[in-house]
Amino acid sequence: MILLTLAGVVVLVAGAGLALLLDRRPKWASFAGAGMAMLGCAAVFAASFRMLIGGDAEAIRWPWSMPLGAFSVALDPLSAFFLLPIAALTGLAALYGAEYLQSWTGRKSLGMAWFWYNLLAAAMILAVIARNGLLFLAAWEMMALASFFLVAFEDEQERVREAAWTYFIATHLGTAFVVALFALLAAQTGTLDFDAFGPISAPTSGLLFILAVIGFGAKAGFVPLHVWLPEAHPAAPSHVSAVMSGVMIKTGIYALLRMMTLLGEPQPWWGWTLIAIGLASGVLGALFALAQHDLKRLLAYCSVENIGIIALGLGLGVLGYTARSPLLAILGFGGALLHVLNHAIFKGLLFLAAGAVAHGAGTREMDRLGGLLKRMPWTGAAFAVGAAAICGLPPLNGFVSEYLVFFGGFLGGVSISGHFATAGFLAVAALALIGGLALAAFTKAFGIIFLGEARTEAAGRAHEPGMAMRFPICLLAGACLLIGFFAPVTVLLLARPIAAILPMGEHAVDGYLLAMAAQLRWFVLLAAVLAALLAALALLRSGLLAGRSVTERGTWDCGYARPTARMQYTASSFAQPLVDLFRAVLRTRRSLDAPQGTLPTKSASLSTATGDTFTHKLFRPAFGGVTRLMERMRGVQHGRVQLYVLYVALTLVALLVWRLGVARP
Amino acid sequence: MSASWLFIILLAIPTAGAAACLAARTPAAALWTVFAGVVLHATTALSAARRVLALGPMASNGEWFLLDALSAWHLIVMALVFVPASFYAITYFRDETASGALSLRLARRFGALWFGALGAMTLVLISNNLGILWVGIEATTLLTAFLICLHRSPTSLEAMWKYLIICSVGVAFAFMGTLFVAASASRTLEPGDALLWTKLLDVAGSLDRVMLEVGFIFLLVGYGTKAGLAPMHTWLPDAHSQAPAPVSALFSGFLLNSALYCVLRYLPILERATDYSGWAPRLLVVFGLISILISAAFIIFQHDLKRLLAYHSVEHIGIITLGFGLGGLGVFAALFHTLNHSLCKTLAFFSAGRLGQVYGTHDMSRISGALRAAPLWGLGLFASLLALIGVAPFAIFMSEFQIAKAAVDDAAYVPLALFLLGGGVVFIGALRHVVLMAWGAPPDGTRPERACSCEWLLVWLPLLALLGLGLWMPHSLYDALSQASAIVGGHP
Amino acid sequence: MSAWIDGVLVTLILTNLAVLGSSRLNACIRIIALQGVVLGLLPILVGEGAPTIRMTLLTAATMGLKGAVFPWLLLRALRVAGIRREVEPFIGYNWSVLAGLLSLAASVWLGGRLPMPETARSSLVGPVALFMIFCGLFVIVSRRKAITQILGYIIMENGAYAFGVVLLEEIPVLVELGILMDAFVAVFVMGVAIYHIQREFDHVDVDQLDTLKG
Amino acid sequence: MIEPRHAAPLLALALAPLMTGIINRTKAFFAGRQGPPLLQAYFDLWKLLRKGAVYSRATTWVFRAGPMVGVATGAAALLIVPLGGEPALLAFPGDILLLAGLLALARFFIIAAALDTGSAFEGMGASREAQFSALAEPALLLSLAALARLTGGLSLSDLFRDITPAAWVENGPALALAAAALVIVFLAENARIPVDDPNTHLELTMIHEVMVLDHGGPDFAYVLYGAALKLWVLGALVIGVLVPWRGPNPWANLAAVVAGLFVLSVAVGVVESCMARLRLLRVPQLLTVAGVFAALAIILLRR
Repeated sequence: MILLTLAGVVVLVAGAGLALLLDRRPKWASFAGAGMAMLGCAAVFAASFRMLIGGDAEAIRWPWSMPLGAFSVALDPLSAFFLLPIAALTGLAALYGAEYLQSWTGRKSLGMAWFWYNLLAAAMILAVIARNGLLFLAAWEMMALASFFLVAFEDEQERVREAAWTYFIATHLGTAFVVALFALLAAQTGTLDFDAFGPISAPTSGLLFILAVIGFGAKAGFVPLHVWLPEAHPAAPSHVSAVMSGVMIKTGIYALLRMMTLLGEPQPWWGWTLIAIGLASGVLGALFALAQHDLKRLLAYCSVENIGIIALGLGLGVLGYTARSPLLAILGFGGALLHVLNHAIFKGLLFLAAGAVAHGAGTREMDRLGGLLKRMPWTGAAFAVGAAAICGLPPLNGFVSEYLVFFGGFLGGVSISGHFATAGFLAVAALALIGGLALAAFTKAFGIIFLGEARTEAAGRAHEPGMAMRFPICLLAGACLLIGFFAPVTVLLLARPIAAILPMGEHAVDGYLLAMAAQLRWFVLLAAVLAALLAALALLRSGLLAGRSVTERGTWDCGYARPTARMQYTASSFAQPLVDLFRAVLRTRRSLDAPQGTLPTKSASLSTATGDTFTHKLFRPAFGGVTRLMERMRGVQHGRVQLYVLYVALTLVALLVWRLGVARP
Repeated sequence: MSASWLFIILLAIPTAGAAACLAARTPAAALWTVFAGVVLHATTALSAARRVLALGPMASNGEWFLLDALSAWHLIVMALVFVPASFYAITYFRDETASGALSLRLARRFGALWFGALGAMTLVLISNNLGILWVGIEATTLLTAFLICLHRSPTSLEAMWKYLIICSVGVAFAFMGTLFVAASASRTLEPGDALLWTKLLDVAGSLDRVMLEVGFIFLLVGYGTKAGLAPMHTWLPDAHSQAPAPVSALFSGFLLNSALYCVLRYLPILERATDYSGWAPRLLVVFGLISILISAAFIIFQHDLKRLLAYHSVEHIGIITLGFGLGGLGVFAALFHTLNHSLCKTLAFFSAGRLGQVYGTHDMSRISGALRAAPLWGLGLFASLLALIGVAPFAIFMSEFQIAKAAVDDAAYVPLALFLLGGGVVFIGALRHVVLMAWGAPPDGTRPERACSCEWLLVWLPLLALLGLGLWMPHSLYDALSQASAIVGGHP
Repeated sequence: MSAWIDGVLVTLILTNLAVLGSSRLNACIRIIALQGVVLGLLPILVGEGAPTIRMTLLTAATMGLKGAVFPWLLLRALRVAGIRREVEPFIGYNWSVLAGLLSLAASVWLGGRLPMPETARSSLVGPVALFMIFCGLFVIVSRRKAITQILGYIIMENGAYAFGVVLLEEIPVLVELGILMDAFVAVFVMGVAIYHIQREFDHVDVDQLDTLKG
Repeated sequence: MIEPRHAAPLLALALAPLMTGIINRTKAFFAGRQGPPLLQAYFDLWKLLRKGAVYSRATTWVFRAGPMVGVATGAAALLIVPLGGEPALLAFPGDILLLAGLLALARFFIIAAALDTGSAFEGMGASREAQFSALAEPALLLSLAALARLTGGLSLSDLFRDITPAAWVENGPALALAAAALVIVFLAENARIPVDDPNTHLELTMIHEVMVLDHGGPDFAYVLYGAALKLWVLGALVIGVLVPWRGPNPWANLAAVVAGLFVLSVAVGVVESCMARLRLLRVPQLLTVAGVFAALAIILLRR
């Protein structure tokens, strides 16, 4: 299986090269790039799926002529579980991208775009299967570099350049921590091979854990390291946003999990750290998502929220492990893992749909859209499914994974004592609040964009994209339903990855998961009941209405004579009550141009914008402080040669005095 | 070929070349002579280096000259800088020779001085006598000073004067340091041998420690001035920004390294004399970190492209020094980094020079859309700057990682943190500059660039080399680096 | 002989103080020429017994270069470039002399902590060499004109040279000549540079060469 | 044999609209009016089911789906909510979360249906509904979590089985706090005073009623019936805590709960008669108070 995975990587790299070579012929470049991407991803998907349902873990180790380096890769259930969404979503997004990028033919180098896309895919896969620190770092940085160039696809826009810059800085600073992490690990164990990392004693392992949380958290989008997400994801082409938001940030989660398996005995405070991060990321992510007007920004913040849910799951898992409660550990880790998969599916779906909207209607500004469901029925319906799934509504897939974490919290709160219970209740409260806020955010996104009437002419002329774009969207929507309805089967897939994380036998994990599957069977039953009820009600309704007058009119609107589309509730007005309630955190800026006089002649306007509080209140001031300090330092280079010589002289004298005067042996 | 003859040939080629340049009839002929001479010299140097790496060090009669793995490694780097830079000079000056801005007199002067620099640096690398070593470094200062103001302008004269004064003062310190080291051996060595590196190394254990350490302070400050270590680096941005691009590339690519090489020669003596107490390496760590941090501050606020690159040189010399100071894997990594940095920085200066010609300025606020205005050189600048700030999979990332690893091995956590901090600040600052320069739309009225096919090689060869070295280290390279770092480490 | 060497070293100190206190460039150049001649005596004084050919050669070269060629070059540069004769210091003459005395004290303190080898002909040489280096640096830092910076450089060079000659019995003559040659070329190159600067800017006030910064 | 847990859902389907009738009669009594008959809700439903429909041109299938999802989720919730100590028809660990999920699902579609009309009024109602339910959800789950902590039950049926008079004696304050939180959630989720005023349709201050302005005919019947089911379901939770009657005869227990629900309806009517609706800006505070009550209950139970 590992060979098949590597073959996939080779195909991807070859696709990258081919796309670059064919750059002069955009059609061929697209064809080769997207085709090879799909082919490579299909191979990886097959390999990882085979692995998950019962293949043996395989490893390859080839020498790599680089000090400390070895080309050591392995496919174990944990890697396979992360490869599954990576391969699936990247392949589907490639198909989508083939059509999506067509409109740039001639204006942009499509060969370049596909080159980086395939490299990104290859790097993600390599990062997940790497078992050597240096190889991992190389893949990790390659991933950052490739996505950096993909984000900057439309580099003629200043906003995009800013976003690419911010993104690359964030990810590279994260890498600095990862470098420190691996350097420390290597110093502890004398090698960079993952297999050789022994258990590490307590204070050091804590330091390593912190480094891993910061380094990988920057990629995953933990608050407050998430600031690049809402910039970079909207800037990238939609299929790239889907891949970045759906799976690339998950490599951060993967790496964190992998490190945790290598660091030895976890401490309770690790779990608390993750829970705190999960709380902050989940709630703030949802709140910021709610306040956005740009659909892709909303989705980007929502990724922060979902990463928060994953972190909550991981935290509960760690606490469960330290509390010697296997069920809690399995629920936590299992929920987090399943949410990784689910989030990849629905976030991929939503970003692709957002791309279709931007493609069809020419804008992502929610307040300039509306009524798209009538013009884009497929995309709209799929978006509705994705929105419901991401809010964690039954019977869709989002509910299943959130349920596992939720139930873990409940279980921890009810049946374990001490601070574990507090963590459980915190998780329950947080998940409930996150769910409510996400619901508000996504009813807003779906309602304002797809329902009601078109707010602009462009939105009125929107159209469905072609098959290549529609197919992946619909397939992902299907996956949301499928996983939801087959939840009892899906959770069993988690057994092997969880067994790779927890020091428990596969059978023991299987036993617990079978119990969970039994619970989930009730949900399926209820979902079936729900479906049957809906069908019955629909039949009843159509039976009642048959033969009676069913007419269509304008919206009643409480008797207003001439309602216009612009009188509809807007995205900002929909979110206003919650945004106002949380204004202390959100710091939404309003600019009001109020009407003047009794009979206003000039048109008035009100606009709101919610930037990122962490960008504005934490990173800008911090960087600003450093900047000012450095600016002061610049005075050193003032142009006077005498003083330059003085520096040299003073350095010498200082050293001489130190050596002869102070440090005399 | 006996060793003595080899050394004579290595020194004779530049001398003859300089004479030939002075006799050239046209500017183009002078430039081509330079290229031919440099290629000849490089071939000789590389074959010599190969022999040394395979068979062990060679010394001349009387041991005034010595070629061991460390100098062989630097010879290789030197060849890899000089050959492309000489070729680049031809393309760079093409317009100027056509328009007559580069007169025959100037071209001859350029050629002769270029050869002079080559000869002086060769002298530095092959001398076993620390006095000759010093003479070589002083000679590079004096010979390259007029390369800076090849085109005379107020600013280039200013830069040249600063370079001359500051480096002369520095090199005078180095002279003093050399004398101290020789004096430390007055009890153990014959007076005539007191300046021979091999002899000093042999008896290092019995040298006078205080004299030696004071000498090292003088040497470090002195050669460090020439190498561009902060706070003695002040001449560097001025000189780099005012010199013509090939000269800047040469300065950044090897002049600094040749000065640092001199410090390296003393490192094993110091280590042996002080029982490997790490006294001298610690000083290197301090200077390396100061260089990294100070350059970071200047990179963030830079507005001149070539000054930006100059500060990058300060940063990277700092990183290399840090690596040497950390010892162990750090030495290996630092030597590797020397090669990577030289490859990368010459490319960066090549691109900056040609972009300067395209845009008519080095002011970064007026350079935008380089990838559109001059695809080849825009790519060169973009890629080389990305590599310089440590983006994987370029080789610089690997050597920097190894240095970080060396820091942890050494339990030098504060230096590691400062190194990563400085690297982070540089990354932020430089990335901003390069993003603004490379992307976007070029300003109106930009002259489109004509890149000839041979220029492709100038950009792609170093890039592919950096990429290749980042992913795969050939065994011969590993071997060479190991041999060279064993010499610096000083363990018998 | 040691007393003679000490005498020479004291002369060196005095000449330095004189440079610090003098207000005319010509005077400074002449004092430094004197310093060069005195320096030239050192190799002969250091050598034991009859002067060898090597000693004579070095003495002649040193005296010739430092006592005659350098001053001639500098005075010519002064004349050709039409440089004004005032030294124009940032720090006044009296203060300069005071600073010189302070640095003398510092050099004695630092030099006293250096373990001089037995071969050294005079224990004074360490402090004097350091003092000359500090003095040279002080002249470079505290004076406005480019030409005074050359003077400062020569003083530093002289200090190092004195140190070498007194401390080390025997450096291969080729190396010493190379070193002398370098010093000569350095002064020559700087002289040429001053000439160009004067032509380009109409002054040699390095204080005003501050376009390049940041 | 028919057990109470089989009969309970059917009972709920039949009796749910009666609660509205009781509330309205109570309010009429307090206002000194005769008021509509107790069965008025049934009459309304019957009338609406026989009517045709008028749809806005702006609407899509979402608009039509909203009311159906409302009824379907309500009916499905009846299957898992126990009446008093008697277990529900379906009882399994984690059904608490499913109940919250079902409520959220209904909310999603009702909000979407409201937005589908493109009317500013319905948009406003939807916006408020989203806000208040986001705040009510943590309160609901936390209070249920408090009860779970108290009883150790992981399913609703286990949980309510163990809320007995003995439990009240032992943990009275905690139970009272949880019950108070549940009551607030009950009032908020069912659009009753002091959160919302179900009597007016056209005021700018409305939430629920304004969301269904454009529904008519069978769709509106569904809306009303769905609301009634929700009232029943959430009421059953409140009564489950407040009426800890766990006698030996299951039918008697069931009767006690149904009676309790009717008393609850009376109480709601009383509250609506004596209180004014809160200012909208106060509502979040009320819901936060509910959350705080639930959290306090948990803290009391932690010990």
